[in-house]
Amino acid sequence: MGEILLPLLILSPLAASLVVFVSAGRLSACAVGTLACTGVGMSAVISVILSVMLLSGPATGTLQVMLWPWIHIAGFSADIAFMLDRISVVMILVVTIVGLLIHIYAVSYMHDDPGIARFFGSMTLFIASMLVLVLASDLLCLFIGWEGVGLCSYLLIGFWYDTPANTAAARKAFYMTRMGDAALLCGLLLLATAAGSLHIGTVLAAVANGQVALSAVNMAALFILIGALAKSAQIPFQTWLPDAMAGPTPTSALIHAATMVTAGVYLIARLHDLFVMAVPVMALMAVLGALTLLMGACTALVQSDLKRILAWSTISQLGYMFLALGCGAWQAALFHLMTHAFFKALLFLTAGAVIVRTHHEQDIFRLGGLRHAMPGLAAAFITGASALAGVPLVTAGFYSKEMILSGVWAAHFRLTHEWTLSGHVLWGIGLLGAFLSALYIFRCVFIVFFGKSGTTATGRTSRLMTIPLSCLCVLSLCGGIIEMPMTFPPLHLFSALLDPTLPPSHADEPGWLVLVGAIVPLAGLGVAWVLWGRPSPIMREIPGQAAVIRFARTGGGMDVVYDHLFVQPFRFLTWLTRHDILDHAITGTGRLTQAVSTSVLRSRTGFLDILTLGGRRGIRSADHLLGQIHNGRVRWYAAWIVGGLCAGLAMAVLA
Amino acid sequence: MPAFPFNDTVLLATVLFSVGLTGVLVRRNMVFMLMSLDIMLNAAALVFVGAGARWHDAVGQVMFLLILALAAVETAVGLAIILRLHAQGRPTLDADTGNLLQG
Amino acid sequence: MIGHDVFLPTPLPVLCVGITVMLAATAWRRSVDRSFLSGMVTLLLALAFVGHHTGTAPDNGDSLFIQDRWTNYTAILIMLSSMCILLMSWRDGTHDRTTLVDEYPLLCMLGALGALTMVFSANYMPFFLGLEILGISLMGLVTFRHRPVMQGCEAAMKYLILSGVSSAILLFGVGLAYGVTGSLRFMPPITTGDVSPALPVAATVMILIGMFFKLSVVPFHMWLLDVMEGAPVPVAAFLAVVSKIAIFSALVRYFGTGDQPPFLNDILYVVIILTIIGGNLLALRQTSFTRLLACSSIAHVGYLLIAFLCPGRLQSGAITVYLAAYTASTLGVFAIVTAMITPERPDGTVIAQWKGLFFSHPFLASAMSLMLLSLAGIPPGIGFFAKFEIAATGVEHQRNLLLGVLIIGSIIGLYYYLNIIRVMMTAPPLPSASLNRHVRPELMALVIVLTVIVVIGGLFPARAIHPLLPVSPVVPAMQNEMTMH
Amino acid sequence: MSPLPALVLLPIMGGGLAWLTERIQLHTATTSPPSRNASWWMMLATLIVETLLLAGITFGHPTRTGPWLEHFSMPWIPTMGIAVRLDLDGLSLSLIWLSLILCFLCACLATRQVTVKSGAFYFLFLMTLTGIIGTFVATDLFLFFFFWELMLVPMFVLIAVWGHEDRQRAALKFFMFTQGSGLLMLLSILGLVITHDRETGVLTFDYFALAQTPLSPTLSMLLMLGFFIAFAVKLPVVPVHVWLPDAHTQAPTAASVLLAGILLKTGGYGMIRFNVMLFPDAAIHFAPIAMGLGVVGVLYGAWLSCAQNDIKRLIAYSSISHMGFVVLGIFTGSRLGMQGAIIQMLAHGLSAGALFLIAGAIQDRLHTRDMHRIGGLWAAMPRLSASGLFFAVASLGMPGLGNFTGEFLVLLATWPVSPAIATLTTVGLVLAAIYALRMVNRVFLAAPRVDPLLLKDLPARQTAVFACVMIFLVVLGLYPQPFMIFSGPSPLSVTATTSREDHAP
Repeated sequence: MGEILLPLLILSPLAASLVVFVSAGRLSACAVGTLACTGVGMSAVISVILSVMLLSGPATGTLQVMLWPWIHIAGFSADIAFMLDRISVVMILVVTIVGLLIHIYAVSYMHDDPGIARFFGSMTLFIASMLVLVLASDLLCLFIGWEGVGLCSYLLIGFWYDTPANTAAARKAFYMTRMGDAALLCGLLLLATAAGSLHIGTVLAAVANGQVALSAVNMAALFILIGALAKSAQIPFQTWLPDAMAGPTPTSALIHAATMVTAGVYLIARLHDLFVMAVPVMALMAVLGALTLLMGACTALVQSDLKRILAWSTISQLGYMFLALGCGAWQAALFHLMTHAFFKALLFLTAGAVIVRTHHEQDIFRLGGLRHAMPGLAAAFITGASALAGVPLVTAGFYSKEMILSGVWAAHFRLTHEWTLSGHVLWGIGLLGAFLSALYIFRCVFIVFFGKSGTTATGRTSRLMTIPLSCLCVLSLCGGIIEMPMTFPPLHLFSALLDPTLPPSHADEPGWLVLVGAIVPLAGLGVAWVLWGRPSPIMREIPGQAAVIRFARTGGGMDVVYDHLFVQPFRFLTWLTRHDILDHAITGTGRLTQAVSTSVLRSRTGFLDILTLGGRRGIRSADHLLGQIHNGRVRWYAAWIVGGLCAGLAMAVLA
Repeated sequence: MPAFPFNDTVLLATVLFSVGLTGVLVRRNMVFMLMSLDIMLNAAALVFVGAGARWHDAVGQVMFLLILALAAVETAVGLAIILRLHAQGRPTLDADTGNLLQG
Repeated sequence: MIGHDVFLPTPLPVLCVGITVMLAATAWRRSVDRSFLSGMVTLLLALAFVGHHTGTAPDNGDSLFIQDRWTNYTAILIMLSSMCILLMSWRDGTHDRTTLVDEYPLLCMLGALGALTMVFSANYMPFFLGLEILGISLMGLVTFRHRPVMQGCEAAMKYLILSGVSSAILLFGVGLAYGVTGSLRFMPPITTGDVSPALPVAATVMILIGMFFKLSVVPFHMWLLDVMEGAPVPVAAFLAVVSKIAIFSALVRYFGTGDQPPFLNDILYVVIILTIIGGNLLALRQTSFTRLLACSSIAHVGYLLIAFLCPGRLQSGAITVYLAAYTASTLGVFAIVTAMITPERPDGTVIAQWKGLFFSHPFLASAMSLMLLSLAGIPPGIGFFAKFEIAATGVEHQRNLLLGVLIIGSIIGLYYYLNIIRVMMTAPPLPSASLNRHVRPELMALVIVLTVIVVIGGLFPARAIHPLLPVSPVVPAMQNEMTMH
Repeated sequence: MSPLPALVLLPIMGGGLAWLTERIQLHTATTSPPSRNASWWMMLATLIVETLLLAGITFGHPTRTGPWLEHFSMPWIPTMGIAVRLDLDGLSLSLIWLSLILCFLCACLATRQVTVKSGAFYFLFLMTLTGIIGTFVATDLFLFFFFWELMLVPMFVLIAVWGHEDRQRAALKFFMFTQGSGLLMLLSILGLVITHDRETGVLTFDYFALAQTPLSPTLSMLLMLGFFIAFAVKLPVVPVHVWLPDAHTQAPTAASVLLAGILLKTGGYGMIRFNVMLFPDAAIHFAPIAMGLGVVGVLYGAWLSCAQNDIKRLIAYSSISHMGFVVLGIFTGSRLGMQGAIIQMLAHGLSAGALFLIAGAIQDRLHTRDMHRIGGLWAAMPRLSASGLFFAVASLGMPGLGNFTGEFLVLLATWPVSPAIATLTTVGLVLAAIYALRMVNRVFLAAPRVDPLLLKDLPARQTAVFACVMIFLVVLGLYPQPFMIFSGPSPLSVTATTSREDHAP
């Protein structure tokens, strides 16, 4: 049963995608939407059935399906094979359910776009690729999904291709992730060479029993980390994600918030046995995660574009996940991945609905006071914002963030014998990030929904959009209750789910940690209220002229740095070499031959011309003399003959 | 026994040959060039005569006659061509001017 | 001494009789067609008698003539090419019928006679006679150009003077050889006691240079371009094919096919390199078709000399195949050039005028491309196999320098051959309606036959060439002498 | 009776018939314009018969004896030891299949645009095919060289007569480069033959006999270099690639497809069959340089491809980049790399061929190849654009499509040899993304620049043809195993054929 359902899970959205693509232009928008939703819906149903099947089985049970051998050759083998275990269960549930909700939302959101078939084709193809990514039991097979989601992301960011900026953003996203992919590919090559296969179980076993040298493990982990960082838009690859907001909002919600960008997190969690061996890489990961979360939060604080705030917030939240992964808190990372998918999708979709109803106005300072015009959306947004900020007890975000922070607190890196890195510092950063999260998201809430009204809102949010929103609201609020902090009542459903596959990170933690973690978001909320929320806010806009602010607004200036460091030189160099240098060199040799032949030709009619070629005035008299002596053609020829005769005689006699 | 040693004959012939060659190379008048050619041919013929004398062989003289015939034919044909050129309106006997074929 | 029972290969008397008859006929009543016809018939007859001879060859090898497979092969080539050239010039493309030209076939026949004499000669005397018969009849032929008379006369004059110089050099050399050895046997002189050892060497070199001149090897090549350009197109073909085959045949006969003495090797090395590079470079900038073909024929002689320089198992095959390939392809090219000369385009030899030929005369253009590719050594023409054989002989002897030159020359050659094809494929500036599509039938037949030969020879070189392969051009006189002593 | 001679000769004969058909029609019926299709049908019929023949060979071997599927031998020039020796193995067979598929593509999509002297066009087209097939099956070195040169001539004419604006220069360049390097190969062949003759006293051009020639290391290296240069020019490897962009750009669509799709593969085929097989030791010594050249090719081709504005030129440079992988794979010295190179050749033949067809279709409609002037076509021609997108994505190495399989195998084989080279090569993959998406965002997914009314999308039939190619690519990407087994035995062929020598005449 599972053997049939598992391929069907992937096939269902894939088939929907193919049908939608092929029948482009012939089906109505409604039919296209229905088809896509059916495809994703089927896979959602199947994934629920499969989860139930798996969870009702033994704790370490997995579902393995080998479809067909892909590459079997001496020294290497790879298969098209899938595996469902407890990590993938979490992922497929998130992908299909959130995906389904977003698809339903998009039917209404995109109903009058002429390219709707392309949109839904790409979206369902994305779901299929994402499922391949999370289900693959072979790293090479995973790579298909890995690149597939990148391609779909490219297609969807550049969906409105009439504007060159959109396609530029799409290409930027693809190029930057592609760099990561190249690194990932190198990692795969390294592992494949060492282990002879890319089957995850084989690879991990080979790493575990010391078949792979430690340096190779470190190297491989580093390569894979780079791939994951690029996919998840972490430092130093973070710049593509804000630009990627050029795509339709459902795309941003699905791909650039809920699922694709978390692929890196999933990959590292999947390969945690490998990373455990590579301590420096883990430390690097944690530090980069911490830096990213801080930087993302700071940048989000000064943005004025609604979607960009959310994008930077995504980067920041992904930073949390990487921080957790780096500290070995695998379960916490996955837990946060799940809750983040819920509340960030909710935020994006709500923002999308708001934007649609305010005539595509994305600047938060031109919006304002919208809670009167659209109370439902306001409530949904505030729900999402609370979850993001981690308002204690009532939101999912609180529980997952709490789990991460407790994991980080306990972490301890032994880099060398002398150098160690304590998790407490990182914990501090995480806490600061939590404060900033609450600050920036409620800044957004207060500016957009409170205060005096800016733009006029028209229309109504359709039923198709509100249903997914309410579902997501519920999930954002209640999704966290399944896993309580240690000091709370013992409700640990999520850990129980993952314990067999991911090592738990239980540690003794002081009780005040939870308290601090609960107070900090509230403090952030309070400060936001003071600054922007009160009827007469302290500041409407953070003074925009200060260099620091400008710097922060551009995301730490990384875009500019990259532009000057890589893009411009690349453009210049390609412009320089747009004509093939080698071509010129070789054609030039040909020209030279022709020139030589010309001069040879001239030599036949007399040295005179050659000497003229020299163009020296002093030789003129000699020319004249030569011309007087050798002017005749026949005689000149005869002279050659005589010369040849003399040369021949000389050669022969002297020989 | 021969009146002229073969080497001396060859020397003389070489000198004659060189004179003819120089004539061909130096003179511009086509008639003079033909005459120089004849000198060269005769130098060759002289070698044959000397060699015939060395080996007491009549073949040398036969060759001499043949060469003489050749020289006559060449001169005849050459003069005919010069006449034809004249008839076509080329006034000069200069071999260097008015070349149409070159390059 | 020359025996009383004269050994004489039959084609020679047949040709002589034919020429006498033609002369008599000319005296009786002048008719161009009859003259051409009798020329063809004579050549056919001579061809039929090619393996025969009168009298018996003297045992000591002291005969005027010699006949073996090599002579027969080259004689056949010469006679077939002479027939082709007669056919080409049967009717002047310009339809200029003002002057009767029945001397033309007569001179052609005389030229063929001279060439054959050279081929069959085993003695300096017939060799010299053949050389001069060929040369003097060529002077007459060269002046046969009607439209620009001046060029023809100028070419003939140049040829006269220069060939006179070279003849004198050659004769001087022969005289020295005779003086050294006391024999007119057609072979390099061998040093005898009382004269300086430089004399035979000098004699050999002078004879060699006389031959080089006729072969138009660089640096003795200059006359060829001017003379070929000044001559009528069929005569240019005669110069490029018949005269060269004859002299090459004599060269091989004279020096034999064994290893050459070192000084000769050096000279040949230098000359081959100069010839291949020089000939090909000269061809690059030519705008006239006949001049270009002259340059290409210079280069081809260079390739042939490589095979001459590399004795061995592959040598005779290489030489025979190359001669056949060169003859067929060059004649084909000249036949097509002749066919392109029409009353509207009397001077059809300017390459630029060939634009759009591929569209107006697709068959002729295709055949032309095939011939040129064959000359360049590209399948499916016979030239491909020929060049392959030449390279094989070179590799067998590890003449690396020559091989390098061969390759460079071939690449340069490819450029100018392809350039012609390129020009033919360029779309014509005017609609092709103005072009005369009619081509004389006998030329068409000739082109077709030659095309078939080139293709069949290229596809089945073994079938076409194999019966002739064991030709071994050796000097029997030398062998006989050795056995005598 | 072996079907191999028929396989080789059929195209050229069919081509001759097609030409004749056109000539006869020209002379008899000038009134009915649609009748010019008769010669096209003749060509199609030829291709179909050829395909049937090939299918017969492919599937008609219930009992496979040894790695060579077919053998044919007939004396040709016995005195030189030259014979018409034709042998067919999996490698040849798969490449011939590729050729036929691409020929069908051209026949269906590209040749109908040829209006001037179409009969001659078909003849030359099929003559090229004969040369190519002959190259793939000849196991007599002389015969191989014969076919090698033979395929250049018709291609030269195709480019020079039916090409685009600067066609004649491009054609000349193409011919000069390939022919000139071919002469070096000729010398190598002769050197090998003569050495064999000296050692054993047998003058023969038989591939299998020559493979046994004992060679000193220096000589072996020299001879191998001669072969390598010829194949490197054809493939092309970077310093000698300069003919390719011009030729590909200026050639008519069908010839571009043939050039990129198959002609380049003869270079790769030659490297496998002659360089690596005949001179295994020299190849190992030479491998570092060759691999370096391969990497340079990958990077240089991709780099220049990023700078092109001419769409056909862009594809041409991308071909150089892809062929760099082939060199890399062949000279890794492992079976894995060889397999990767073969898969890469097949996949590149399909994807680049299809891209050239699309570029040709665009040029037929817009009369320009400049990407700045084409503008977005998606709105007006969704089918063509979608196909273009697919093949562009395939050529950037999307996993799951054929090109990735080849590239991955090559990289996998390279990694143990030199991780640095492999890492450098992956940079080529990033560059591939840049040029491919640059093209997509200029030509397909961009704001339209031309009046959409002028543009006609691909007809459904042609789209179906493209769809077939896409399916091929997907199959090659996701299930390459049968192809790898299929074309597998060839790399071991030399050792396997020593036993075969006995019953071969």
